[in-house]
Amino acid sequence: MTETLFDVERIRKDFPILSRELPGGRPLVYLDSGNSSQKPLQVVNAMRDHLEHHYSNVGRALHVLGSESTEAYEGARDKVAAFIGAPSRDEVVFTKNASEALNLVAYAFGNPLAEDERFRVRPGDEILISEMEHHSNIVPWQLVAQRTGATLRWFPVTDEGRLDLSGLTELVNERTKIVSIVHQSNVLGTVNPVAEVLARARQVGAVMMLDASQSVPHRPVDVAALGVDFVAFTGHKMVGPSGIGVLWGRREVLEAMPPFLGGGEMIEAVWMDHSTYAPIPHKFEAGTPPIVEAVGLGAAVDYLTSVGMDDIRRHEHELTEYGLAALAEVPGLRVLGPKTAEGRGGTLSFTLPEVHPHDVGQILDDAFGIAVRVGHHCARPLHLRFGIPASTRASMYLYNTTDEIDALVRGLHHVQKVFG
Amino acid sequence: MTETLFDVERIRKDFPILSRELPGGRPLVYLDSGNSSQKPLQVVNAMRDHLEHHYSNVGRALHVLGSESTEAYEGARDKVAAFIGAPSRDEVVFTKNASEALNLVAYAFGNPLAEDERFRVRPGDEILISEMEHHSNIVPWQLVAQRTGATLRWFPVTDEGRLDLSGLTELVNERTKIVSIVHQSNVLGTVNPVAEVLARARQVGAVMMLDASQSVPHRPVDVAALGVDFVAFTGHKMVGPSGIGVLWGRREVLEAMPPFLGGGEMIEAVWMDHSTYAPIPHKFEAGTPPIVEAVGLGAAVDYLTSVGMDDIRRHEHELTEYGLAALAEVPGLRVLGPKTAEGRGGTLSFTLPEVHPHDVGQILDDAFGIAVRVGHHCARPLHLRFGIPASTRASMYLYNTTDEIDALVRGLHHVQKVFG
Amino acid sequence: MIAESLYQELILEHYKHPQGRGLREPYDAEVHHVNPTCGDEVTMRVRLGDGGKVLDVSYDGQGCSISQAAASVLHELATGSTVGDSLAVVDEFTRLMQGRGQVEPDEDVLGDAVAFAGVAKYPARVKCALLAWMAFKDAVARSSA
Amino acid sequence: MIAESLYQELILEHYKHPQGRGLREPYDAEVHHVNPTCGDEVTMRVRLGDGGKVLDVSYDGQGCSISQAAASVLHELATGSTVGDSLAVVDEFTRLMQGRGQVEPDEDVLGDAVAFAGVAKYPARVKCALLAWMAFKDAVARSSA
Ligand SMILES: Cc1ncc(COP(=O)(O)O)c(C=O)c1O
Ligand SMILES: Cc1ncc(COP(=O)(O)O)c(C=O)c1O
Repeated sequence: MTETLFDVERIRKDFPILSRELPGGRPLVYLDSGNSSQKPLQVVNAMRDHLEHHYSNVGRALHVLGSESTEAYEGARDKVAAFIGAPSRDEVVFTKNASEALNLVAYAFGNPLAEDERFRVRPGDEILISEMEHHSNIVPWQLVAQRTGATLRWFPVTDEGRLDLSGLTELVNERTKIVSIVHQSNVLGTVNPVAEVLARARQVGAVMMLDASQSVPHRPVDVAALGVDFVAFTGHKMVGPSGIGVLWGRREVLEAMPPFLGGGEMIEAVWMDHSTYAPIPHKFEAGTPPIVEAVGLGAAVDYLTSVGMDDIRRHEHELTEYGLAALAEVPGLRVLGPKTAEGRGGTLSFTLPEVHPHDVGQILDDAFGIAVRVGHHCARPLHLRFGIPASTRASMYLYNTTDEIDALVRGLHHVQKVFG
Repeated sequence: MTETLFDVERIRKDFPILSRELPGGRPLVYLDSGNSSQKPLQVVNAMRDHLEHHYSNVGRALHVLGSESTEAYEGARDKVAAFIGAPSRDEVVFTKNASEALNLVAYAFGNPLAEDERFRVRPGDEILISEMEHHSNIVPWQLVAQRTGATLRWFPVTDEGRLDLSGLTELVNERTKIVSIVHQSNVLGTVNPVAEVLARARQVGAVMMLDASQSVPHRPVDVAALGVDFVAFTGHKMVGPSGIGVLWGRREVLEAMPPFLGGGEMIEAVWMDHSTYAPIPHKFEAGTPPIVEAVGLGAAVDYLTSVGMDDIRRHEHELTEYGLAALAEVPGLRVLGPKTAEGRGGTLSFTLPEVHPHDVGQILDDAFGIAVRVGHHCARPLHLRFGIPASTRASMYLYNTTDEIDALVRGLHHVQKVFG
Repeated sequence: MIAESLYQELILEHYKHPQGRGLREPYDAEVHHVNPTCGDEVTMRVRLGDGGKVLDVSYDGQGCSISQAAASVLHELATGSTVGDSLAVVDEFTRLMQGRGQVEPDEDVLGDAVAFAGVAKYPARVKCALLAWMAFKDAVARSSA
Repeated sequence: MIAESLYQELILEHYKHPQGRGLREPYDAEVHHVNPTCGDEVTMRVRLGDGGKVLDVSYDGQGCSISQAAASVLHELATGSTVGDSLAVVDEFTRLMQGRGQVEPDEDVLGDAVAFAGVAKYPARVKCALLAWMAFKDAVARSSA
């Protein structure tokens, strides 16, 4: 067992799936929260209660159920806004996932309907990302570049898995329209230095976005303190439901953007030949939103807050220290990313000599019920950078224990025996 | 009570919310299913069970939970495909709602990345919709027209609320790139004649899309028999959860389209400077999909199938006949759309002389717990066409009864007394 | 019935017999406000005199009983009052409407407008009640500018 | 342990000691197949002789034990066989792999390849097992064309 104050056993009781027995009598050791987290009963019950007693469409309905659903939906927005320190609730846009949030912003760039100079893109203009991005923060920008003739550039990654900022002043230059980088890497665990990059982006007038899919669930994130223009994250990685993500954007910047999806609820008034649009956040929420999912996300935020984001970070930090030390004992095992727990989260990706990650994952699962992720974790370019096709990733969350790390290490020894 | 075979009382027991008591001891009379439908326990329980016992991310995970979730998610696709008679399961794309499905297709047109001539749009090219569309099938096309310089045109609506096809040959012409119309109007109830429009679209080589948000929930829909290129609908109107919609498209057409949202899961391989894309349907499903919502939608489809779509249609047809006759007794009440139940669904929109719809809806709700929708129902141009700012809409589904229609009529009499 | 808390007799009276309705000359400023989500609209004219006196508030519009009655009540309260006093009433009315039913109205300030207290419990209707009042505030600002 | 149904001794043997690995000359066709989702890849050459005889199947690649062992087993089964017979084995192997664990394998046709039966229960791994076999089918088609 780990530490003193953080009662991980009590937390585990909130997550019914963690005590599930897998076929063959295996206990579940869930080390795949970087992929998607499990959900506490508080979230599941909030969703069920809403569906059974309060559900209807939001915004448009005057009746009792309509008001209850609207209050629950907009109440979830208040909760999310408070959770990330948003200066205004109107700056919180609900999307279907982090990927949609990233695409929503990407589609503003080079959009013929963009009136604000910051979103106009001409051939030769530049978009800057990094080599450690998730595909969801790469492909949208490739598509913008292909649509507009802009040039996609990227920060390299150092051998120890940090952002290589040595070329900062050249990479962020007068042609740069947007810098979009990951806050915490989903492979390396690396937490990136935002302030330094932002300062340079501000110098050249570029917009800056953070993919915070892996930071918001795991550490206190204050968007105002970060000072960037956009932050994207996703419900299912923060003990919330699937089907909902969040784009936070500074009011002024969101207001300067053209609409993205058109349809019901994002309009002010519609004529056959033109329309005017609703104020933010609704301008970016076309159609019936993920109502029950927002209710679930609101409950997730309440849950995380009640446990305490500082405590969650501390717990994961301890697990990371423990895990890095434990993995170091496995012969030949090579950890990707920082070798110490400083400036990194609880995402432990690694390779084993002579054993393909698919085989590692399969045996861990089959023999011990240990769920890890294997492959490139939607970060293929980063794997190419390290010269490997794939890796095995154990990723931790508030409900994980040092016992589970011990089980992982035992499992890896077994893998080596099988392939020895 | 209505008819003989259809056991509406048994059905109502499946929907816990229908027996809820509203504040002040009012029973709930839910006549707002056109806005969003209620959910049976079968759907709520399927979602809860998945969250409590099987949840994880899909596609990417090799472990037990990953396989279970992937099977459940892809199994839902099989169910939806079978439900709408899709020639192939790969033609079923999960979106967040019908609006996203419509926008997904709209963004293919005039997209600089579109290689197929059908999706190239030049100034002067035409996009054809109708005056009875939901905003979600208007605004996306206005945006395409504004981005590309194409001209947006529309079928007018006749006084009795039918599509006016008198100008068909001129409206659908060699410049027409796409015809996108509603299958069943969410205001008028009108079911539109697809074959006639499609035949003309085929003559000129235009693509054709149906907004089936209001037909798929209420009558058997066979996309292959319809013969169009795209069909969009939405989970929350068909006893399924919020947060999920469906785009069905003919394989060949979907394959010819450029990708829409970029990110994880929609790729085949990613390098920093370019990517290749996954085959359909995954090409259009960027990021973590609405997993639990798909499970819920699968359960919804099972539920509707077990009741029988033909029986549901028949039940609603009877309610429509009953409702049209009952409303005709309210002094001065004017029904929008067809005055008989032929070729129309159970959506009864109307105006009362001298009483604003907001007041109608408010009193129905306050005094009797009757939930109807008031306003323009996201079809403002259609209301402008009829010279009214708003209307009151009672919309019915499988769980509604003639008793509820009687309650509505009593409520309307009361409204008239208050404002008399 | 709950409805009674919203549809006070006084509101229905004003709706059925609106006071001071119709656009009149002369005026210092005219504004047109719309609630796009429900189509309610109001055109509002104000005529100011010496010492910040409100000489006339004339209006026309269409909408639900709440929005129309609110315009009528506003006309009664503001006409003959001063800019300062009438804006104080607008502020108190706004506070009441946005109070989600939690605000205790100041009857001395509000007069007849207190009949709208029940509206505050219906977030969707608050905009209806405020439409004419916001238009008035806007028109006064323009006249004085 | 369940793992044993997937990681048969024979599969591990072939993985650790692959048969016929390495690209050889001469050949009639070479193909390169990739499983982009996991990065597994194989380069496959076939050399055909008179009477549809498969003279050599040579290959190189990288990937998990399943994909590598499958290539090795394929080499053993196909080399020295005929195009007709080897394609029959490919078909039976494909049927087994896509059978979701419900298909009874025909041992007479499959020989050693029957050791992969357990893979069919793991949809995510079926592609690994099939990679080399699909490449072989492709290469044969191109040689004969
Ligand atoms: C005809 C029609 N089309 C489109 C939509 C939009 O569906 P959604 O809100 O799920 O995007 C609706 C419902 O709101 C509708 O009735
Ligand atoms: C760093 C990062 N960015 C973006 C995403 C995409 O999130 P989603 O799949 O919810 O769109 C993920 C997770 O998959 C991630 O880890």
